[in-house]
Amino acid sequence: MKGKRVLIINRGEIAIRVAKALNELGLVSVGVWTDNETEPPHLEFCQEWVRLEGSNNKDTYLNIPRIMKLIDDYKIDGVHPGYGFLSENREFSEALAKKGITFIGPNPEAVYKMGAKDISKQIAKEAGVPVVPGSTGEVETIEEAIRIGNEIGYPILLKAVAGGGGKGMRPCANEAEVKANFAAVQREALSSFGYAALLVEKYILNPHHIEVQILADKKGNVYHIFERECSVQRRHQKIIEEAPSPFIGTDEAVRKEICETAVKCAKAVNYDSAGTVEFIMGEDKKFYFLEMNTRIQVEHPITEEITGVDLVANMIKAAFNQPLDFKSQDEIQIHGHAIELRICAEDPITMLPAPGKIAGFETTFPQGIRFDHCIYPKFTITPDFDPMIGKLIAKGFNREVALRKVQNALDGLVIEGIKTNIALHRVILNEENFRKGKYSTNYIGTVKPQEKVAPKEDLQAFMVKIAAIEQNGAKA
Amino acid sequence: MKGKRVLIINRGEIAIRVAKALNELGLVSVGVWTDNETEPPHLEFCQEWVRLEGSNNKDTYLNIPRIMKLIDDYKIDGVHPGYGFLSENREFSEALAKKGITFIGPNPEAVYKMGAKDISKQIAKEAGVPVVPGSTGEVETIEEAIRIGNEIGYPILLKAVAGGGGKGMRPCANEAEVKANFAAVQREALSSFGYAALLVEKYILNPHHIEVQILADKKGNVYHIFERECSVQRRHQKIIEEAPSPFIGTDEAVRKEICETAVKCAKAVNYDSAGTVEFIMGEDKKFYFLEMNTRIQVEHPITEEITGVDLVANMIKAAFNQPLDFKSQDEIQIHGHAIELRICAEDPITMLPAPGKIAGFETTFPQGIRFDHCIYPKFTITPDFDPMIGKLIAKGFNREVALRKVQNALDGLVIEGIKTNIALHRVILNEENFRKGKYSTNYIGTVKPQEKVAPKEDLQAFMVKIAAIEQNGAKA
Amino acid sequence: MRYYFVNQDMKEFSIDAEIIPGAMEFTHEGKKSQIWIRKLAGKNYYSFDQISWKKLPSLGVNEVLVSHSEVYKVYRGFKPSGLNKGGAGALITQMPGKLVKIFKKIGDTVVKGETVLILEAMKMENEIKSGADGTIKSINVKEGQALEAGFLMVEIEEAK
Amino acid sequence: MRYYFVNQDMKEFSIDAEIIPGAMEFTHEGKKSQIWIRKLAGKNYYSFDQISWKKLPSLGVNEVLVSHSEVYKVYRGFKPSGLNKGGAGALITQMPGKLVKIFKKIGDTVVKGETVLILEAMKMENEIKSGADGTIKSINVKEGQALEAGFLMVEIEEAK
Repeated sequence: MKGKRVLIINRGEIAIRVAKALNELGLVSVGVWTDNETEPPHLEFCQEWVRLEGSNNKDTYLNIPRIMKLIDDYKIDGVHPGYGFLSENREFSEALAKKGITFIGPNPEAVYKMGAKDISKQIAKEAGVPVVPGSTGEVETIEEAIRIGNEIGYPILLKAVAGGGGKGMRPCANEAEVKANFAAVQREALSSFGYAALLVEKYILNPHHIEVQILADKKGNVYHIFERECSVQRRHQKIIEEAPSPFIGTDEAVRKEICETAVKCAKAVNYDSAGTVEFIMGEDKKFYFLEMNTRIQVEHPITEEITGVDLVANMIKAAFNQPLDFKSQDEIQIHGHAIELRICAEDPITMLPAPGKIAGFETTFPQGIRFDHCIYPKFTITPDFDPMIGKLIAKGFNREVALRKVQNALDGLVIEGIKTNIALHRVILNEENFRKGKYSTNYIGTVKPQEKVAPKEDLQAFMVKIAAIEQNGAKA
Repeated sequence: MKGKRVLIINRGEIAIRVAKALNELGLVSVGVWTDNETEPPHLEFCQEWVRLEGSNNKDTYLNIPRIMKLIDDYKIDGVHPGYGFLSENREFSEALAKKGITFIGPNPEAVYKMGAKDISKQIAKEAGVPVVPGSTGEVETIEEAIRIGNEIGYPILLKAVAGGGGKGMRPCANEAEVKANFAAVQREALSSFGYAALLVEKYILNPHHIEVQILADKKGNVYHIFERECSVQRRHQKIIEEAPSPFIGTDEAVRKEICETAVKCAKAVNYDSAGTVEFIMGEDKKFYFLEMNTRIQVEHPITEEITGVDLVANMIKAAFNQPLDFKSQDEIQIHGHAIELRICAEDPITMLPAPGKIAGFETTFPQGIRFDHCIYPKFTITPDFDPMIGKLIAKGFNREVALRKVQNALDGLVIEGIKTNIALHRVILNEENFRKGKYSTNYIGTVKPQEKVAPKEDLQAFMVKIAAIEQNGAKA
Repeated sequence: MRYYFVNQDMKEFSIDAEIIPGAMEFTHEGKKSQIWIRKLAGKNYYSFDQISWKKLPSLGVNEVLVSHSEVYKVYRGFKPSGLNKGGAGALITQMPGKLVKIFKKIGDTVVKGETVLILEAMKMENEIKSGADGTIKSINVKEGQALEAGFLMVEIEEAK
Repeated sequence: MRYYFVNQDMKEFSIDAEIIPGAMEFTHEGKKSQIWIRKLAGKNYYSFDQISWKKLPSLGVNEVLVSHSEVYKVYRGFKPSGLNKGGAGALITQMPGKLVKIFKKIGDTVVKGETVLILEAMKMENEIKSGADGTIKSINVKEGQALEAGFLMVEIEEAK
């Protein structure tokens, strides 16, 4: 494995994380720069810098032919896709396989099977993994809806086949409500999507998004690296993650069950890399398979922090058919608690993206903080990429300590020149329900921490700036 | 505890470490600057900066009256001494106690008892803790030496009472050698120290310096936080530490025994803070009490890394009579492996101090590295203080991973303008015996890694500098 | 000396200040206050009492800072035009983006809240609505054009 | 252009170099080589092939760098006197310290290896010994004096 040349087809903090692991393992990390980002900060950690021509993602990070050419030109042995972009693209991983280039990720078959929602659900079912119960096909009549309701138990959700984004769906607590709502939802479906057909599925109250980290090698060994709680979301995107899950808490039986279920899913597709199985869990702690992400995930660090397993390094070892750092499931244990805050260039109240140029960046952190980021003074966040610019991660002896540390770290994280969600995180970390670990995916929508964000003191900041500028006798 | 004002009577990396913990716990960290260090880097982490008048340590960090005045002037509630300076000074801790100021360290009684070598040995003995066997007083005759030799078993060491620094001591493997050497050592003692009296004690071949971390509160709870191996030393000063000890390895019986023995020592003096019990361990894994350090130690981070216990934060909690992060010994477990390299401003070959001004400082570290330091570009290391300027700490899933990470980190640590022992560390990390974890306190003296330090490529460095200076069109 | 300041939300401040040794003395609504500046390890720190110090991330001001006609630094590419055209009839980009669609042409009438154009930013389409009833006076952009923040895209003549 | 360079151990180098766009071209013992410089996120990086890049900690040179009579930067407080007085008869401080004791006065004879004075540095006493047989020619220090590195403390007239 040593000396192999690996191309990182990604940018930002994940490109940095991958380059660190490659360097540490004695491989050659090759990073790319594009014409709309000629000095990307991730190159700081790459041993070699090559140009990926083009100035938008279609021509660069998503352009398979161009990437294949780079692979030829620079004698590349392997590719790490990071997350997003081509990380879960079957065509790409097959193209690499054909060339005999190592794809640092799962085999193309697994990418394909878990990529298609319907297929993955089917595989999960066959593997005996619970999926959200409901109608197998379209439901034409009220009677049928009621029949299914009685079968799977209330409450149920009436949902437009073509639905999405909250439109064309309505929960029903009993037969009467089904009778009352059925026609209305059909009309809504027709008007919103031009198609009236409905589905019926179990309605899960205050659901939790809980996922299990998987690490597998090419010899058929599949391990779980325990779970993550990712229920604090806005626009169906995570903004805070914790491990272990405070909702599962000390219920080791449920923890064991969900982790072993995840291993079942991975084995069903002969999984052979790092990946994540996502579940939805109800208040009754019953959980159902949602999907499997066949890539390294944004929130992988909290798992690394509580288990001590270097997921990225082991993912690389697996790809090159090297033994993992451990030989049995029992070697992996939870030790302490970790929390991750996603730092995004967005308005803390509207939570809408707010790109711009960073004017100032300073960190004053306590012990036990890890900050995976790609921020530096004068770095410009363009609208071309995801607004996430950093991940603030705290590890503590227990949840209370981790909370204390991440809160103090947040006070010591100063990013000037752009709007960020730091102020929103500050509110959440002080909010009673979150502190108690009592929150579901409805948290942002119902508790509405964004409404308690304090306006920043413009005038004082303004005075401090003037004082500094004048005392430095410079226009900065 | 929150809001208490704590004065840090120290500087450098430990002042930073303490300030971080104070801030995190909601206390007010008050740092000092002196007239021979008006802009010390540790103030970056202190909320308040106060002047400690004077330009040498006697007038500043060691001047109790002056410190007591600061405590009055700035309404200080507590003091953290760090290590060195007044950290183990009974007079100081008593002065604070008299004023009702919280000393963040053990009670004065414990400081005193463990401070005096003869008393501490006596206390250990009485507590049933093994000390190095030998003559209780001076040994006048060969016959007496032989009698003791037969009693405690050979090899023994003949040693001048006034001895030290290797002079006036000689090991004897049997009676014959005692007969042959006794007179000679007496002569040597007389000529070197003007006093011929000898002592006899057990001679321990290839000894290991192994110490156990203690954490205790004011309610009588004493916990051990496992051991550290500190056998890589030069001039009787540690330069590399690991936890857990590779020499004890998987011998859990010995680990349990030495850790519980340390707890015994601590309980014997009603210990109520963070501290360390040092032992010498022979090839037979028999160990003997050396001394107890009643302070936080330089190498505390490796213990924090493998156990997840924040020693400094808990030390502060204990001092203010707050509950520790844990309630029982079983909650504390070893998880992974950690290594610390002390980065010193010294010649890598002669290992002699080499102060100066730092011209450049850059770090490019892998994941899992912690660097406790007080370095910044243009920082001047003066001869007034210890040459240690940083501690490079790696945590890994196992020793192999920790070694891999610390080695990669060392390549990414660049300090220009002064000589450092980085090159020496590089040799040691590649040296076979160290890699195998097979080394005793004789390591530096016998393996002599310093002789394999490669000379740095002056000419190339010189060319790179010229290129950079000219390309930046500046004289830097 | 008087300083003027316009923040991200186009809110304007002004304050009087004088340089004193090691600090700046401000006068705001009759009250005087000092802010002290000290350098440590190459970074700037500020203090209100010379005992508590806080790190200052940068000297850069991300908004527009003007001191008696002298513009200090503009980080967010505000066009000066953006400064005095904050009215209901001025459609100004609040973030960099790409113009996707224009629904109106010069002379068209618009009612308050009516969508005039669509701006794509951070992979999302934002409908830019008119802040007033009136008629389109000027259109300074065309479809597909990339725009920085603070750019005056459309001006609307408000109906009296 | 020719550059001269004296390192910490008083070893001297010289090399010829020309500035070319984005790089510097060096000629050493007849061989030509280029070193490329590129800026990224405010830091300098150097490369020999424009593909592999390494971070450059600083532009500061900690030793003495001279380009055709122009001294660039001296970090370690070398006194120019220190440069050409590296002989066995010149006792030069190799690190900053405080002079504790002088055992000789001008005119005294010394033998090679004999301790001439004691310098305290980093809490340790260092015996500074004569590098040659001879007589004390000059003493430029007095007891208790603080000295920086590269200071010529004592000169010894070597015996022929």
